[in-house]
Amino acid sequence: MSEAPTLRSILLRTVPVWLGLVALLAVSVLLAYRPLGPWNAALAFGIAGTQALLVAVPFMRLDTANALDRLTAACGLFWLAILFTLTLADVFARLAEG
Amino acid sequence: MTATGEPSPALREPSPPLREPAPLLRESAPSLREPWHDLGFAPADALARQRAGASFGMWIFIASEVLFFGALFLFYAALRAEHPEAVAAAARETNIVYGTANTALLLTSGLLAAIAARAAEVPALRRLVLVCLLLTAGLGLAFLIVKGFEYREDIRENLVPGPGFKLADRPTQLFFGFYWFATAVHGIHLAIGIGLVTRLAWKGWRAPDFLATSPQVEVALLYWGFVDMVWIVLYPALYLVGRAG
Amino acid sequence: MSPHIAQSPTALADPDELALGLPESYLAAGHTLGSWLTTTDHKRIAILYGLSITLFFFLGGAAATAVRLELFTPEADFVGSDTYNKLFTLHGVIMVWFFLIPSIPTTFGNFLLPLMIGARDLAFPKLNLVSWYLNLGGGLLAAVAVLAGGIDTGWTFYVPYATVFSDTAVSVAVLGVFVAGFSTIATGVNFIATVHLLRAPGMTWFRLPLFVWAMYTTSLIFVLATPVLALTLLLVLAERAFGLPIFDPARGGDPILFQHLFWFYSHPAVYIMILPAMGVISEVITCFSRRVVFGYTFMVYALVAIAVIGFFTWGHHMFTSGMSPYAALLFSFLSFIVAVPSAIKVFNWTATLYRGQIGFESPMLYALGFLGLFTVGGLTGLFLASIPIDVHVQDTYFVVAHFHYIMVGASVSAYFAGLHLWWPKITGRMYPETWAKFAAILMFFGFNLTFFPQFIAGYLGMPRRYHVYPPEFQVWNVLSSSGAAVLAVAYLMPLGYLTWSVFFGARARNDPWNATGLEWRTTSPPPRDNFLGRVAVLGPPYDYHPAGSPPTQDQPHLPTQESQA
Amino acid sequence: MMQRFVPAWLMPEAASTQAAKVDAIFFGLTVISAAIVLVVVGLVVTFAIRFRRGSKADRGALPSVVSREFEIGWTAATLFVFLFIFWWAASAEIGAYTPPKDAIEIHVVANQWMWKTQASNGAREINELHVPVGAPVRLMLTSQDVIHSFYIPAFRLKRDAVPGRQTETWFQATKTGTFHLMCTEFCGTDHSRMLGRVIVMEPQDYAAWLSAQPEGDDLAHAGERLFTERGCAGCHAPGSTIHAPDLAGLWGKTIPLEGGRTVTVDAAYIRDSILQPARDIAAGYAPIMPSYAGLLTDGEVQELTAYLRALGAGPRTVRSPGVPPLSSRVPGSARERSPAMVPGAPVADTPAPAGPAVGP
Ligand code: HEA
Ligand code: HEA
Ligand code: HEC
Ligand code: CUA
Ligand SMILES: [Cu+2]
Repeated sequence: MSEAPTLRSILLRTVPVWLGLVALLAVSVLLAYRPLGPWNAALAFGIAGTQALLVAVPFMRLDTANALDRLTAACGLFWLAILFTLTLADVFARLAEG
Repeated sequence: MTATGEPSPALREPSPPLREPAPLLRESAPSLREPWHDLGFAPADALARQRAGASFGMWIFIASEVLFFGALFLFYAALRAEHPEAVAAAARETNIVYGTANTALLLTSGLLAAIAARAAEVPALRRLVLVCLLLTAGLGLAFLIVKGFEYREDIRENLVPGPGFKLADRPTQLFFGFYWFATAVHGIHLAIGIGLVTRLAWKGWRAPDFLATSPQVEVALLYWGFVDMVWIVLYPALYLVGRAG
Repeated sequence: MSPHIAQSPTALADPDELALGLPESYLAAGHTLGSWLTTTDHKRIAILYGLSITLFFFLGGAAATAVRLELFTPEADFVGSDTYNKLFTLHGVIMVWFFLIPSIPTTFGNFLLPLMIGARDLAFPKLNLVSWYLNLGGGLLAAVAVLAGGIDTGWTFYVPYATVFSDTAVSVAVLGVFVAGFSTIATGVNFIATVHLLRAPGMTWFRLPLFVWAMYTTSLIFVLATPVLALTLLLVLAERAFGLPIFDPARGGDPILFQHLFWFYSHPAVYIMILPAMGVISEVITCFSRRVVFGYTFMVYALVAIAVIGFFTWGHHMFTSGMSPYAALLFSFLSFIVAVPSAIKVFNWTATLYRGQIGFESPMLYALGFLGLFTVGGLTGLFLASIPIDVHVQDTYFVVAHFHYIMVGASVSAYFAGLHLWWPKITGRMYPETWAKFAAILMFFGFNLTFFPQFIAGYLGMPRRYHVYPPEFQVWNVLSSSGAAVLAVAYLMPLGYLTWSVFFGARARNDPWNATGLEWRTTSPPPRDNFLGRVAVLGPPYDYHPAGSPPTQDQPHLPTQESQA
Repeated sequence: MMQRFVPAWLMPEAASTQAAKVDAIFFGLTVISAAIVLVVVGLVVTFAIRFRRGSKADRGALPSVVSREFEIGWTAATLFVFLFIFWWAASAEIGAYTPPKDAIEIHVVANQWMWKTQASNGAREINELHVPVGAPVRLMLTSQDVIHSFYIPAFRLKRDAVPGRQTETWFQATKTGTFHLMCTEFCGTDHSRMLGRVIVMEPQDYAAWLSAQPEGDDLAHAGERLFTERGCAGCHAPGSTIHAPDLAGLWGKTIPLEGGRTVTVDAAYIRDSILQPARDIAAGYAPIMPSYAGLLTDGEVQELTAYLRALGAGPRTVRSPGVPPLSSRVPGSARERSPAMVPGAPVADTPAPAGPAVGP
């Protein structure tokens, strides 16, 4: 939003991100075939989280967005955390009881 | 304000120069819409505020959608916690080739959408924007087509829950319940996105300064980004489970 | 006018002081049906909502009447089991999603939010209209579900009953609620953006009227809770209509998970139903005791706290469901915490009365009733939050009484308080005050007669959703049913005299209650553009008396005097 | 304590150890709440009258410090009261979670719209439950169709019966007598008629009642029917062409498994054999038995188990089904005995089959 961007500046800020995204995709496919026990899931979703972050921050321009938009995005995640934490607390506790 | 909340003259703001009840500015800036035209700003500022309003509105909606899909992923998390083996066995049946290709398609469309959103601010780059928009929508369409092939294969392989389902273990059907539901809901979102982006391209083609002034560009492309993110998380959930061993 | 107006904390001409030549009112801007159905004016949309909500209220009320009629005796003597089950489901679904949740936000919220912050309209006027159509569409789908044979799942749609066993029109009804849910999300987005971006110059966050704060916090819940319900209902639909295995335990699904998802929405939803009511009550109490609200900042924090902490307590609906005992204790604890800000609000309202100039016009009668009924309803909520007691009274009439005390005793009273307070502003007409007072008092007594006996029946062990019941509970049900008859009369009265007043009522002044607040600084009814000139705000809200001095002797103009004037 | 203050017709009968605790908390909360309501309503009414419009009361301005102090004061006070109530209620609850070790175990299976109970000593009942006074009783609940909830008001006891899961609770009756048993989770058409009674007896009466019970008959009969209906007989019947073990006399035996292990045939083993046949293969047989997971409800597995048990335990012939429809020996006809509290309620001994419905 500051200086009028040029084609070059735009490509410089987006294409590397895309390369990163595709590389992460490749990594996650490769890792999926490696028997790592519980780490498989953790890595797969860890990579997915990173990728989502890469889309949200540079692509959807959260980095240059105003504070309000960023706060809104954070709120979404915070409430999601409430939903997951409290529900899974019960689900896992029930599983542990058998 | 004092503790009692009562107004005290000392704390009142020095009254600003009283503006005359001016005639409404509705005509002055044509692309200003209803409530934004009369905030007492210069037209350029008002326009910026209207734009900010549109993307703020979209971000609120995205936060809402985060919980929508979040609930879906919660269902998945519980499913996986309760039936880990069945989920692994079932997920092995999904077609990772189609899935990975589709992920790559969407990631690329995300790149084009991001380029379009940035370039839209520069009137000189209008052609680039149009091309990027069309490609974005095209890649989205390609995703749906690939998905169609994948669905056809799934149906052939009896991966639709119900009698005659391919796998014996009952909870494997739950995984495929999730698979069909999640991909369908994501597909609907994507189809809406394709519609929005195509519409932008159409409007931008018809009206030369539409892309540079309308807040709709930013809004539609934010939505596109979000639909992208949903798939990014769905991908490991559907395709990468149970591949090892 | 009075010196009080001269101190008004706005830099806006008081229309009473303006010469003639006022712009036409929003009501006069177009008389065709088309001009209403395509309007993007927040005030007109509010009226549209008002009409649909009234319709749904009486539809839900008719179902409640049938329920109470049937429960007069322990036997089944009026309808069969299946019909009874459909009746209370219809009652709950309509009352919750098509009446109470949209009630205050979409009528008064739509009408007043822009006025109160000095804006010309909501941030996204077209979205606002879309939202009304979605609401109506959802309502029609629900109506179709009723015509297609009704729904018998209860408003909670518990699985696997709702997905696998019920053979009624669940899918259509669920779709209706889903669509209506999107309507409230749209409203929420609109309100939040409006409050953030369209406040008039000088209208800082801590100068917002409490009603605006209530709308803002309600919208947070709209936006963050409703999507979870939407998804859950889609899952139900997928399982029921498309046969996908989702929650069905016979196929390994987890019905308790459904309850988590449902209550993640539906507990915050009960705060959707009470926060707007609290906003209305705050406005009414300050206005009719002529005092600045006690502890304004604490009132704001309390609203925010209820909205946020309200998201942490949903599990208290599942204490007996076989949820893990540790989770149950956690949810019980959090339920107590969320009650603290409610207490703050009750005490602050009470303190606002202290040293006021209290008048007893009908909005104030409703507000005083609200205080008592909300306290009783809320305190019984604490009984329910205590696990051992809940194990006994869960799904008995004790719970039914608890939520009617809050939803009917408190929220519906607040709706009527707001209706009477802002009626002159909305329609430009005064209503007959004597009738209104009588209806308010009748409602209070009818209400207590209907629902207090249910606490006792519930503790004695009468389960809810029971078509026939052991005869020892009959005495309480007879009391309750008679109360419902009184209540029906009391609710029908405003329908009559308010309709009458639209045509025959005296013309209302611009500020008949001599209240503060921007909405009174314009004509009654307001012009299309809301204000005559541009708004600037110079001081905090509720400027009923200069600091350090007692409340002015300035009293609301009695409507009865007005009609002579 | 409560009896002294509250008239009997306002209190539900209290007949379990938990009931007394719940009533105490309820009474305490009522007193606290009444006090709060009195304070709030009292203040509102006093202020409303004293400061009514035009009254002569003093209306000097409030000192500006008051507000904050008040706010903090009553926030803290409320929080304190709430924490106290939570602690009180929670401590009563925590104590009630784990049943004593020596509790009588009773399985409860709910379906639309009846309760089936079976004690570990074999006594089976429909819509009724006999228990001795003063002994802890542990309930294990499940459901065959939708969620139901097992509610005995006099015991202040309620627990949902959830299909596909087992939930637990326990009680200890303190009074003999007959008490309501009701379903409190909405479960369809006859939800309000899904009633029964709990009969608390002196221990010696209970023992007498128990010894008069036939053992597990009904269950075995149902299991016998299922055995042919579900095709078990196709493989396991003595004349079958398929090579599968004869199950008669199997119960309680120790049999060899493929891979050299041995196992004693009990309920758990039979359950596993039916639901996960691939796990333990009987020596000398091919693993061709299909899994019945998801095809048989928990109740049906129980019935099959009972049948196999009957095949093994007693004489090889099982009495033909249908002779004593109810295992209960309470005097009177079925109509008098069953959910007799509700006038006109049908006796839900043979409920209409409630199959999965295909809805619009
Ligand atoms: C507007 C609606 C609304 C509101 C605001 C509330 C508010 C509360 N509710 Fe209620 N509730 C419902 C609507 C509502 N509820 C509905 C519809 C159901 C049933 C759903 C169904 O099953 O169909 C239900 C059911 C329900 C249950 C589950 C019952 C069951 O099914 O077993 C519980 C359990 O904890 C509960 C608790 C509470 C609590 C703790 C509050 C608190 O927020 C209350 C806080 C308020 C106060 C406490 C009063 C004011 C305070 C004071 C005056 C302070 C002084 C007090 C002290 C110092 C002690 N509610
Ligand atoms: C906003 C919410 C709201 C409102 C306002 C009400 C209002 C009322 N409710 Fe409702 N109620 C619920 C929400 C609400 N209820 C919910 C969520 C449930 C749970 C449902 C479930 O279990 O799933 C419930 C359940 C419920 C039950 C329990 C049913 C059962 O469990 O078996 C009862 C029983 O007495 C009852 C009674 C009443 C009464 C007498 C009113 C009165 O206040 C209504 C007064 C209004 C009128 C009386 C209308 C007057 C108009 C007429 C009479 C015109 C009639 C016209 C024709 C016949 C053409 N309600
Ligand atoms: C397709 C033929 C087939 C059907 C149908 C079948 N079984 Fe079996 N069953 C077998 C075979 C073969 C074995 C032995 C191998 C094994 O243990 O899995 C067996 C083993 C068992 C065992 C363990 C016995 C032992 O000696 O270890 C039990 C118990 C049993 N079946 C019960 C049932 C019941 C109950 C049903 C119906 C609900 C049923 N079976 C249906 C073929 C079948
Ligand atoms: Cu079984 Cu209700
Ligand atoms: Cu709740």
